[in-house]
Amino acid sequence: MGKMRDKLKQYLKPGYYEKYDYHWGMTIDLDRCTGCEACVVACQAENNLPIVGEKRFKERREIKWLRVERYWEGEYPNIKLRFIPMLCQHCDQAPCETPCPVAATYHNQDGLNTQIYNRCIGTRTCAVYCPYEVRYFNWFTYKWDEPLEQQLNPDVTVREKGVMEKCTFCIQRIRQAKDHAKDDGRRRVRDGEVTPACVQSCPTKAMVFGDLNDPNSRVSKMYKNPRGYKVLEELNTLPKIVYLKKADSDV
Amino acid sequence: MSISVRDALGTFKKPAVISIIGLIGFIIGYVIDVTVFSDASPVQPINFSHRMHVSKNSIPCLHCHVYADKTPSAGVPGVSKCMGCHKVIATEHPEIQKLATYWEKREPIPWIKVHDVPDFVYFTHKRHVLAGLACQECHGPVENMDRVTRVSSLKMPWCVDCHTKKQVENGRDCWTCHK
Amino acid sequence: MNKISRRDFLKFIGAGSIGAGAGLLYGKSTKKTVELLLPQVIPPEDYSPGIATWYNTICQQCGAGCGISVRTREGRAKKIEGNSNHPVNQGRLCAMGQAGLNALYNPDRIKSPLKRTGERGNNSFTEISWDEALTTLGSRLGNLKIQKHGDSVYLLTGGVRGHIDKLFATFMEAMGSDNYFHYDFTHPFALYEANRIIFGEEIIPYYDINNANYVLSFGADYLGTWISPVHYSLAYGHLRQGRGNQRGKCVQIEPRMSLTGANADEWITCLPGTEGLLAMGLAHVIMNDGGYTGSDQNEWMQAVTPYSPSVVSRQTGVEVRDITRLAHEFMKHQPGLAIGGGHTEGNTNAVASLTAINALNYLSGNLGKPGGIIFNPEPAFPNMSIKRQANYTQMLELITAMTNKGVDILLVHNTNPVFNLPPAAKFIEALHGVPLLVSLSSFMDETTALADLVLPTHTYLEAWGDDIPEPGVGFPIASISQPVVKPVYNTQSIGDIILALAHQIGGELPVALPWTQTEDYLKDSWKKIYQERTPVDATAGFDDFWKAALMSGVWGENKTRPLIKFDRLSNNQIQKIHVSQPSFAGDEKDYPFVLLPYLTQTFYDGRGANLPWLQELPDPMTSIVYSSWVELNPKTANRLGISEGDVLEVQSIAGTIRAPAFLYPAIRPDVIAMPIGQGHSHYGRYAQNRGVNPMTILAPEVDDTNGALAWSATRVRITKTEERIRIIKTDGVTRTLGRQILGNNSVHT
Amino acid sequence: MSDYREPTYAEVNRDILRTLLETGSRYWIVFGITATIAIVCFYIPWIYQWHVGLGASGQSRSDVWGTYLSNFIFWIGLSHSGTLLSAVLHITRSGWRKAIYRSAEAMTLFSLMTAAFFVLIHLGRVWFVHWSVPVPNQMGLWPNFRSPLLFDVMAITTYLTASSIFIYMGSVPDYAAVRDASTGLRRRLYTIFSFGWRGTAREWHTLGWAYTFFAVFVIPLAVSVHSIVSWDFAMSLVPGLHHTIFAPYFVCGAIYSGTAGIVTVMYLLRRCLNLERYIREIHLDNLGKLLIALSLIWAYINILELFTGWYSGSSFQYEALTYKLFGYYAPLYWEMILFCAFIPQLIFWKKIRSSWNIMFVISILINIGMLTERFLIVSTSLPRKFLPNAFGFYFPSLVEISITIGSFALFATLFLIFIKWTPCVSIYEVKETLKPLRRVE
Repeated sequence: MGKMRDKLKQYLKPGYYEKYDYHWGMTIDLDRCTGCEACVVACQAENNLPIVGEKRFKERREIKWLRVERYWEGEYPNIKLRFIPMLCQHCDQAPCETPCPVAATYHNQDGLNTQIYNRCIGTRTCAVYCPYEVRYFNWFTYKWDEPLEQQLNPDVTVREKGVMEKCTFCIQRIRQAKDHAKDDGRRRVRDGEVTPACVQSCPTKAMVFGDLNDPNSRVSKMYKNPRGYKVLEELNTLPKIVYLKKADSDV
Repeated sequence: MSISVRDALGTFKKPAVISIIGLIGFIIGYVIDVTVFSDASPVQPINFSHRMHVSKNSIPCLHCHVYADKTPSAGVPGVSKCMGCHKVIATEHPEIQKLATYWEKREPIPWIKVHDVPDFVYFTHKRHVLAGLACQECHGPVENMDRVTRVSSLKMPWCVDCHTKKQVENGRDCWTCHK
Repeated sequence: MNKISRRDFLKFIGAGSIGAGAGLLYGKSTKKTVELLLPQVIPPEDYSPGIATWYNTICQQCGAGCGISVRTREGRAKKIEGNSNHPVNQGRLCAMGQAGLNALYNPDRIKSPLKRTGERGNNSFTEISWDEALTTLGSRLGNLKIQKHGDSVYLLTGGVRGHIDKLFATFMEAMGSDNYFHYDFTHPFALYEANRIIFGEEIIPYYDINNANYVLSFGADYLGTWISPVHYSLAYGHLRQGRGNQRGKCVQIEPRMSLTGANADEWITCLPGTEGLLAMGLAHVIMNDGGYTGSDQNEWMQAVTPYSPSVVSRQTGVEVRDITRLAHEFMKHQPGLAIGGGHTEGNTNAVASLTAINALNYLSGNLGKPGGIIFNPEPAFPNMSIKRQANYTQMLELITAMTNKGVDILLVHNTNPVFNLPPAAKFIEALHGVPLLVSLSSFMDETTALADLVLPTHTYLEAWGDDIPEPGVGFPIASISQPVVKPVYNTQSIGDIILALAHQIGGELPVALPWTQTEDYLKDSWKKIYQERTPVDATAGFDDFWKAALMSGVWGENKTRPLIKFDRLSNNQIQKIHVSQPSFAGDEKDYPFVLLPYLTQTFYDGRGANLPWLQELPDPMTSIVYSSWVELNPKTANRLGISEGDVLEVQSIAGTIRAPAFLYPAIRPDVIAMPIGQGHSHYGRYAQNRGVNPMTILAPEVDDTNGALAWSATRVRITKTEERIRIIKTDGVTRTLGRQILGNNSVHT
Repeated sequence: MSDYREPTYAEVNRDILRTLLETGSRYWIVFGITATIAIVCFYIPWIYQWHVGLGASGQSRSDVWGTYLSNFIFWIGLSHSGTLLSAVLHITRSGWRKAIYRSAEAMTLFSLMTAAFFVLIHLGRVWFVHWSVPVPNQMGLWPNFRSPLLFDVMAITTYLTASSIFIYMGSVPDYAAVRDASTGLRRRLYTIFSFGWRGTAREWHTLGWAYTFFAVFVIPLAVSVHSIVSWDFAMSLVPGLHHTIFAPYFVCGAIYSGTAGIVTVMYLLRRCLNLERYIREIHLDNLGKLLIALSLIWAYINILELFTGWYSGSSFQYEALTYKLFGYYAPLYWEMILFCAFIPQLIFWKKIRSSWNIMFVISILINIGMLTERFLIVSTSLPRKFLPNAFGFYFPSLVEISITIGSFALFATLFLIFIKWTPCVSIYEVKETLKPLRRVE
């Protein structure tokens, strides 16, 4: 019985909170974000997102791991348009992880919500369960018109039809940084050494990425910003992306 | 007429035997294919002998596969590297003359890949070499091979087995090897 | 069944062998296909398999001149990122810049030199060799040169800058022709002219949004398309959250909300073309409330007298209350900036408007200080490109010359006048008078499709070049563009083509251009910078200097901004400041709406339309992809019984186009807007036959002062047609429905 | 036709075995049609979809589940009729079940098979479906035991196995009867099927005991299967699906549609196979009463769903309901309410309850309503979840519609094969209901 109880405890409090090295997180400052969508292209370039074509857009089958949502507020002439970049929140209590029958999506030791493409059998349950709707399904096997395939990132798989895919926080870059750290004989990756493609490209520096286990990392400090909030926090999915809400002008 | 089940089953004896023989044939056929017609040891464009180079002439692996401890890929030596020695050594040998032809035409040698992992696998030689793994642990006794033969399955269970045995840090996390 | 009969035995054998055969086949089918390991014949030094190499170069997707780092693996470009050494974009990059890979690896690039075979415009070409192409062109040019008809050679390029521009100029000079122009639709002619009027020089100063407390923008979409969006975005981010508790305020005044308008704290609409009047109204308030106490107070008082808030309010449609408030806020929150662009630049009174807006900066004393307007020091090498920019009126002169058979050879490089000039200019018709049209382009755009000879050029990622960003960043810098990959197709760099032509033609040309490779030419040119601009005690030789410049991608002397003070304006200048009402083509009764064509940050002026990533990038304001649309206010739409997707006929005095309606909540009810960029008839599979080009219905209105095209000065009427299509967009519902998505302070409606 | 006399034992054998042994051209025509539709409308579109990818369906980014899943639930629901009804009525010793339970159980089996097909059709990479089966391997890879979908796989396979055994076991004496009435190859086959059944007292005793055991075993299984299926939805956070009521709702709906399905099948069997003497008014009457009860429960749960949605005050839940009631698919919703809640109330009238034709129509309407219900679950909730910007819309594609139609043909084909394989009315149990041996005058 004691053993069972230990197992249960272990299950209720998974290790990635303190046991392992990293707990990757991100903040997005909506006061800086202009909705220019540079991040969207950066993501597409880095992660081999397919060029799906007009027809697929019409069918709403586009694949954009990171999309910018827009919301109008008010009516003309007192009208505002607000942008919010929406990407996988890497929830610590991810609703998408429980229902996958083959465990193709799970939390890894870095606190990332990961998707193993070649384990996926395409039940699409994760996409149904995801409240942020950031999981994208490969309805077809997409082709790149020659020679566009030459720009494909060799560090990222090209997904085939029937597979779910989503933001990985550019895990290939994390891997690269860890590799460099090991080469230098360091145990840990330095703050700022890993930047996902979207964060790297952001023209207003609205996004900050880093390790939440490190109290001195930039992202940990941004996490404490009083403007911070999490989208759909009431669902208790514990998303790891903190948005900093748009500030009021003090003029 | 009898209502004996055994009698009734007797009617279907022959079809059953035929199916079983067919099944056995299938298995034999498959086994023959993977053993006799195995792709583990393809015939290369040049009859290069690792035994000759490594065992007889004591050239270390990293001398030719220069990238193995630096990059994910071990790297095949460029034709220039081969010619570095073979401008003077064994130039009369027919295989070396093949090499010389490639060099004169400035063409790469179309070596056939023996060890290949699928595109969705991230494998880095660097980390394995730097972790102190001998080349032979995965590639087998290449130094004794005239023609390189794959000795490991390079399938996932084989990888996971070793990672488990050696207690590799995060060695069983999917994203350690998949991309 | 104790005995096996012969028949049965055969059956068993048969079953066994069929099974074995199937097993063999199955085994075969599970095997991987043979993969080859192809070694390098001679491995290059900077190459290691599986490791990325980064090359710093310059982005040339628009004129901002950002520095980029291109990640290459095994000799292929994989990703473009901003070069963090480069002061313009500091490591960041916009969507268009990142999509440069699509240009490099575009499947519809011109793959080898082409010669026209059929009628012009039939799109029938045959491939020819480079030798043939260069000989053909070289001999034609040479003949003209011998006949002393060199001045009948015209060269039209896009906004080429740096030493490639100089190369063109030297070439044309040696040819004996001074007909070397740039045509870039997005070039801010009016801004340069207005700045010349106020500052006395045709420049764009450094707008220090970084340190400003108040940014009053009259239509300038500085976060999207205006001049240097990445740099201004960086500054915007800093202005918002980079300075502790001090958060700058942004106000945007424009008839249609742009991306900048969406991000501004306040978005105010005025009647199209009246931004300058509004600026004068603000100036009036500032003067009357004693906000300006300079020595030329009286002259200013005089200049602003006719623009009392009540008058301006009537002219612009902005309430008096707002005018006074804006003026007070602007004066109170210094340093502040008043900038103008976008549609303000597309009206008949554009130069006057922008002058008036500039005057606000003058009145608030923001010239030459941080957070205001900082003047750029002398650049490392002179930028002659601005002088060569041909505006609409100058283009008309060129077209007249073409019609009158004054042009024997027209060389076109990186510009697409067929697409970017209104049909009223009759460019295509004028081409009949040109015996030889040569296109030096990477893509089969509309102009190239009409060419007689096509010499495909490298994209900027394959070619050598250099650049001085314009506008500067407040201190002198220059950057080098280097090839990051081997040429994908049988193309040549524009520099090499020009140099080859020079040698082909002979005469004094090889003397003026003795180089055979652009790289050598560039190196020699940069030696000058090295000699003149680097400190004398520099121990490193030129080669090290060159290498260092290539490595970092940018060369700069120092990183502090010298503050150049600005003298007062002359009374004469002040008196000239006067903004008149804009005029529009078309009668208001027949054509009730003003058409605002606008640049998008995805296609810019249409040059990005062939890049699939940009076609697939949802428009930031509407989320529409792959098409054109007409934006109109929901109220207007309601009145006319139009709903989203209804195909509208947009008619001006110059023509008619059809595009689906999109209800855009942030646009004045009396204007409609259309994005520029789609509607290509050529330009590759991604751009072709998609949407419409609003340029085709623009009336040839020009600016009163400088004769540039007034591209926002056309009135139109819209008629609903029977047709209806579904607009392709990614947005579902664009209201929060009371959900707490944007944080708790979001306004619920 | 009009002979409603109570049959004799010999007549029972004759009448029922006739349906098995004599095959007219009408059967072949019907079989040919259904089989053709099944191939053309079901398998060919599926192969096409397999080839191009799931994009062949109408599902999209905002609505990743579509008719494949709703049809799956529908067919699983239909399967609840049989086994459950047969088992419950068996252990409650309701004698009237005996003429209908065999076909009801067959319905269970074949709708389960059809449902299983829909699971496969639904998958993006069906060629890897075996990964959802817990097989130990060296990679240390197991299926995810927390997944309701894995529960599904297990529940359905268990249920399929149990109900196959259940139906087979009950048929053994009848197989013996077929064996005794036939010759040649068929006789040999049925000798094997009937396991050499001889009809000794010990055999009857064992059969009776085992049958009751399985009946008890199958009831909780059936309840759990549809509860588990409902968790596929209820365990998500999606407003409109995240209900605790979902499990009983699904079970009740399942039995409801299953019972209606039995009425339909019964009607057809009676008409086409001339079984008027065996399938009688009492069956119709009892099933009618059952339908009323179920429709009331079903309606109650629906009201409850509306009430909790309204009472929750949660914006998400409330809006999901509003969309369901008044959105694009509102006509379908009201159609469902009409067919499943109001029309069945007509059965209260004895006259309607005893009219074969009217009951046939009502039973079909109920199943149309239930098909709609399942469709609405996916098509109104999933496209409108939490972020309005990601709201979408779902409409099935031609492939999906075709496969839906084809699935009915597939079911019919399987059923037609079954008729020729197993006596569709239990011979020995019907005999039990007759008066003890009497002489034919």
